[in-house]
Amino acid sequence: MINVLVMSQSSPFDDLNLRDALDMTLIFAAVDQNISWLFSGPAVLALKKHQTPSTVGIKDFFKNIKTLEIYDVENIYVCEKSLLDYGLSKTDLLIDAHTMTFSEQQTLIKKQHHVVTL
Amino acid sequence: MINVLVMSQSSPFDDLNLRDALDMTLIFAAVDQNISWLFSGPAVLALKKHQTPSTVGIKDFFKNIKTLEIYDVENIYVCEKSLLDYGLSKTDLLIDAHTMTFSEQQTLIKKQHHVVTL
Amino acid sequence: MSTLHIFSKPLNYYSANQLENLISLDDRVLLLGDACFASKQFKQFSDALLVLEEDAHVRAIKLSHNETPISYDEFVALTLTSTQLITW
Amino acid sequence: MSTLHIFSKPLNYYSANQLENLISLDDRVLLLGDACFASKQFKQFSDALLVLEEDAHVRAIKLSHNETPISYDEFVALTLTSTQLITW
Amino acid sequence: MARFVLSLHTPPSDHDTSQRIIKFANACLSQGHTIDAIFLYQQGVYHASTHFDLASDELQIGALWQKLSSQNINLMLCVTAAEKRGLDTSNTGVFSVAGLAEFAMLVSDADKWVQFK
Amino acid sequence: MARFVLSLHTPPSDHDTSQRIIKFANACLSQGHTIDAIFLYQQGVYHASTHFDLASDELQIGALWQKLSSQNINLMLCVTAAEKRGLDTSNTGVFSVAGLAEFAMLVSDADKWVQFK
Repeated sequence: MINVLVMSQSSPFDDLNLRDALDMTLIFAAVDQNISWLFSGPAVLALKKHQTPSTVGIKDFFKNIKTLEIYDVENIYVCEKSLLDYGLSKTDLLIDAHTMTFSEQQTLIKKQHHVVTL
Repeated sequence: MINVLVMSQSSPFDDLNLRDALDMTLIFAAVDQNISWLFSGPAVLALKKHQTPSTVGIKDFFKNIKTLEIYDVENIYVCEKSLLDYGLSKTDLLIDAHTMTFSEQQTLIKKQHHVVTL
Repeated sequence: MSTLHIFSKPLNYYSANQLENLISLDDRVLLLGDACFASKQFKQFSDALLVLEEDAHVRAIKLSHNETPISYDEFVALTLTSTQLITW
Repeated sequence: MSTLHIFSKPLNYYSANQLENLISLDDRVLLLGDACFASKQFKQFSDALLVLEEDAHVRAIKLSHNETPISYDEFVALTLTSTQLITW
Repeated sequence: MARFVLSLHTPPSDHDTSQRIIKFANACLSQGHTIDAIFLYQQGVYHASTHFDLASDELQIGALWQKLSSQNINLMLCVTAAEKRGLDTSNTGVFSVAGLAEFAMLVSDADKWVQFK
Repeated sequence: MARFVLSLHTPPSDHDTSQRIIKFANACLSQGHTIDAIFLYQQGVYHASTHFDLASDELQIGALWQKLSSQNINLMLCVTAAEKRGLDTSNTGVFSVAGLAEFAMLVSDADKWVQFK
């Protein structure tokens, strides 16, 4: 079992970046690797509650993010500073993600076999 | 005759952005409009002399930038501050471009019918 | 005679552009898409930001008092009452 | 046990990433492509920058004394002697 | 009534920009303005592909372009941008292949050129 | 000797990244390493188009991929990424259509995964 970290830094509707990261996270869980997903910068906005993209015809991928726990993806991390930058608190988030300081993020990176930015 | 401004802010080999801007500039000159091209940020590096992309198989579009004068494109402007940021002086540039302060750039923008960022 | 500056992403996407030096005091700033998340970041350019209402709504964003919601019809009208448009 | 951080554009392209807080002191920084133009901007992350020599050469960039030119063979070797790779 | 030209610079995987240019175009038309062209440029040229395979909960961008084209809007794509990007220019659906010169002339006659990216 | 997986995230109009991944791959091979896959993901899938029309002074990326494939490298593209982006997945040249699971398994067995973007 290897450790793989997906890092997201894009804003939620920047191309399909967040959805590509979601797919990558789910697939590594499916092939039984120890996957983690770290949200930082504007990517933290992808965890914001109550968004309704389907009202403008865009797929509601927030629904899929909510199901991560069902698929045993437990290592979801959010940059503490980025939440602050966008005025979000943990209760504004879709899922129960772990907040991380920068030094915790550095430690997380150092544990990985592979790190992918999407 | 209308005034059209092409604004470039990409680094030289960021996709085909600089080449798209070059094409757009040339075509507005060809249809007899008053075209201007403003380089700022890392785009100023596209005017740096002695680059040789063809040695790695990439088209040498610097050659084409040099021919702008032949096609009567005279309004080539460079952000003074950006040159400074990248340690370039006017003698490092391929062509005889006019440097502009920010307030001159604002004045340039206000004269345009259309402004396009590429 | 005002220029309309249009953004669709948070401010960090535009950091190369030295925007603070290119946006005049009497210009207008319109936020679309993911830029709506980041209205605070754009306040430095204009006291009265314009925000595409539908895009803000989809993102569960409540507008504050100095942010003006704009419909698509108003967006079209805005382009016509601006002397220049710049989509950054 | 050092992470290799790989960049191919000037620093402003990565402004969202809070890089200064994610790059450790003992990490290595490799500049490719248009990042080679901007080595000064990356000095804050590492005293000894690695620069892909061919990409710098194409761009008419002369390396300064604390920038190490790297061949493609050395680039491959670097990925193997780094514990993690991050292409930003 | 004003004359508009719109250009689209983002690929079809940018669903957000795609739905926005369509809505802007419809708002123009409903106010009685003219759209002289919608022009696909840069990565925007991939919108003219005829090979999308999308789930039903995805933005149905092909159907949206179809609907716009039935309102007699000139949907164009830049041929040189397309050829460099591997788009099949012999099969571009509701979009017609055009040169940059044609586009520049339309812009020169238009009141407003709005970029979407 | 090490086992590599490379992924390409930029479109074929990014000539600079394109030539770089090819050179990196060749350097891997010449040192005796194995490349288990080069995987096209995100905008990278457009590299598998068979409709490029390039002038002779442009990067001949198709020929470069062809040459790599003759060295027995597994050139793959992500099918879901491709379908969403309008790539014709029935005609992908030297690239074979694959799922993300296949890729993830290759990564899991590889020593190094290098992203190119």
